[in-house]
Amino acid sequence: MFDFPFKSIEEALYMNGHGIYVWSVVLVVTFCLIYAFAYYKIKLKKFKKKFNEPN
Amino acid sequence: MNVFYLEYLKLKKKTRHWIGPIIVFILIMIAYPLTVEFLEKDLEKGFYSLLWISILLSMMLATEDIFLEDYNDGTLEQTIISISSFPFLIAKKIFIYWFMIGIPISLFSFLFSLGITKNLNISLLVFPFAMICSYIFLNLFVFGSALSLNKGSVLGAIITMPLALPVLIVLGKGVIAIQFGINYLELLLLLLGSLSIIITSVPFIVSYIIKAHLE
Amino acid sequence: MYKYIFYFSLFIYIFSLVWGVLFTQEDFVQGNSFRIIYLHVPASFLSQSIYAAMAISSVIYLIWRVKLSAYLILAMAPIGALVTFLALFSGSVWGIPTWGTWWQWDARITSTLILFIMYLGLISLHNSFSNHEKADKLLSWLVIVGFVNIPIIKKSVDWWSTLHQSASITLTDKPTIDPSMLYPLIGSIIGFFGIVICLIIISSKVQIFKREKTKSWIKDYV
Amino acid sequence: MNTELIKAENISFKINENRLFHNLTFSLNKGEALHITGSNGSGKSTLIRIILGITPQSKGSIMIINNNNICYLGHKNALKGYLSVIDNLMLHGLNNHKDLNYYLEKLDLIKFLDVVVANLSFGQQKKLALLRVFLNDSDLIILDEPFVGLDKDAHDFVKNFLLKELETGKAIVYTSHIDCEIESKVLNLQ
Repeated sequence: MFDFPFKSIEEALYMNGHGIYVWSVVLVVTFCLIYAFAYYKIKLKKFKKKFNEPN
Repeated sequence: MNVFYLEYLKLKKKTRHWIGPIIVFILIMIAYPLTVEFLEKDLEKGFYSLLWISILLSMMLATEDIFLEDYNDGTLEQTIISISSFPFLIAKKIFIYWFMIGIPISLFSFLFSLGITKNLNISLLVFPFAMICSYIFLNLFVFGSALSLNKGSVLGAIITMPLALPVLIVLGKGVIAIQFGINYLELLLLLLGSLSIIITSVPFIVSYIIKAHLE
Repeated sequence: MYKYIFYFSLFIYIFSLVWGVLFTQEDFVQGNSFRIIYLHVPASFLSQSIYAAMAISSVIYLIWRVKLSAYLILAMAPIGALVTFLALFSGSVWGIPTWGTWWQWDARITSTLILFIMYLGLISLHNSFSNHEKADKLLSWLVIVGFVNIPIIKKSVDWWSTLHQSASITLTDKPTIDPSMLYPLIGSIIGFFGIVICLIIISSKVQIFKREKTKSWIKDYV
Repeated sequence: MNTELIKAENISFKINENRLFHNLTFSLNKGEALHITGSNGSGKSTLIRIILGITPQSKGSIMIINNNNICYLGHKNALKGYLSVIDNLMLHGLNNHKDLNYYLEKLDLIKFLDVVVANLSFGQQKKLALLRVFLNDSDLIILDEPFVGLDKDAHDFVKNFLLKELETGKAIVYTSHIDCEIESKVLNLQ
């Protein structure tokens, strides 16, 4: 079930020419998810700061 | 006072909002043959899709600030407190817009269709389709412009465009049906049915939305 | 609780992605590009589920006036837009090697695009009303209208022929793909689902802070 | 016969968790004028809109006798800039009123009948909007900042007109920063 079909890392990156599609999607998805988490985390932090500051 | 007459007067004086959409429609129609090389066959192919989309666009232009002006100068508040049936007023207003903008555009689409396809039969059948779809689009965009009353018309267009898409698809089907002479009546009736639902529901929805905006 | 969900789903997602992308056999027909499935299917699956969840919470808001469900709608809309964008993007990238085109006007793709536009519209709509409660109400109605409109668009575009393959996994039929490809797919769906739920939890927290900042209990909450 | 036109009990208003006013109680009888004062943003206009029924109050009850018979002039004057004066009067159904010429002459507007409203000065537009108040026959007159932008003569004219209306048993609600000595009740929103 876990068989590595590629001979080397380079081949895994290249994937017979399809690598660019696969890896670009992987990159974009990761970037978007990280961005979303960071965005909301920062916003949340700002709110919490605002509540703690004046008192 | 006769609301029809007043709305007519207002629209007539606002030349930009009355003639503007019609002129844009005509300009698109004139520009179309220039973009294709003058081959009769190619002209016919894309003509109707362009026709429906330009009707859509000019209706969007027409309703851009159907309520904005009344909202800005305070007329909406006055009408809400003085008039007993606000939805009815909105329905009348939409009808006036259709009468002043939608019908001329339908007539022009008949003329352009005749000019490009040289087929009187098809063009005569396209005319009722144009009349109905312009009224539907008008209602939908009135809904959109009411939603985005203080935010500009783009927001309203974003929200109402998805609602207009099924109508566009039916229109596309309709033209094919006319060209092959099959069951176009069904599609016309389908459009008429949805129009009747839209005509009766949109004024109430819009009046609710406007009241929410004024609060 | 949130932390457990987050780390658990993150682990599952990364594990099944690595498994799917690197440790499965090449697809017979599509070659290596099929590996996008592990990113595309969870996103497109969730893009519709989030809208359905929004519709459910709008119904709850309209019937029982639960404030929290209104906040949930607002919290879910941007995330739904993001997920839909991911589905569209991965789908069109996948389309280049397999169909030879990055865009095709068929029922699923078109309705997903409309879904994306509707998410954008819903996000921007809420700001245009000064009274937030009225805006919540209108927004919920619009979500429901959109929920009805999506199947209509899908059906009407379906009248044309379609390129898109039918769903690989359905609840009723036996799966049509090989188990070695199926398990990482299920894993990635579960993992992505958990991650999106975590995102929704944070963004609804932000919404609650935004809307309830004057309440006294929120200070204790901080 | 009941002379009470407005009866408000414990009205509160709050929008998006911002409280504007709390537990206001007042009533208005025929022949009385209610002056609503308060600093900017204290909710004067909102209170007027609650009385008009455009904005619902958050709490409390407000009762208005004869809801449809109100003459209202807000700070937006409901005039169409691209129409002439006479067309604007027609929009409000006033072009055939029997007292129209008298008031037009008093307010120096008679010369401008065919002028497009956008070309009038701010004060003239205000006067034109006030014409609607002068020519009305409703029992309750509600004015939001009626004296802004008026010259001395027009100010006195409006004041005298309102006093005369009060004598005939009408009731007036208005907001204003300046004192104009017609009020019989003052409601101060902090």
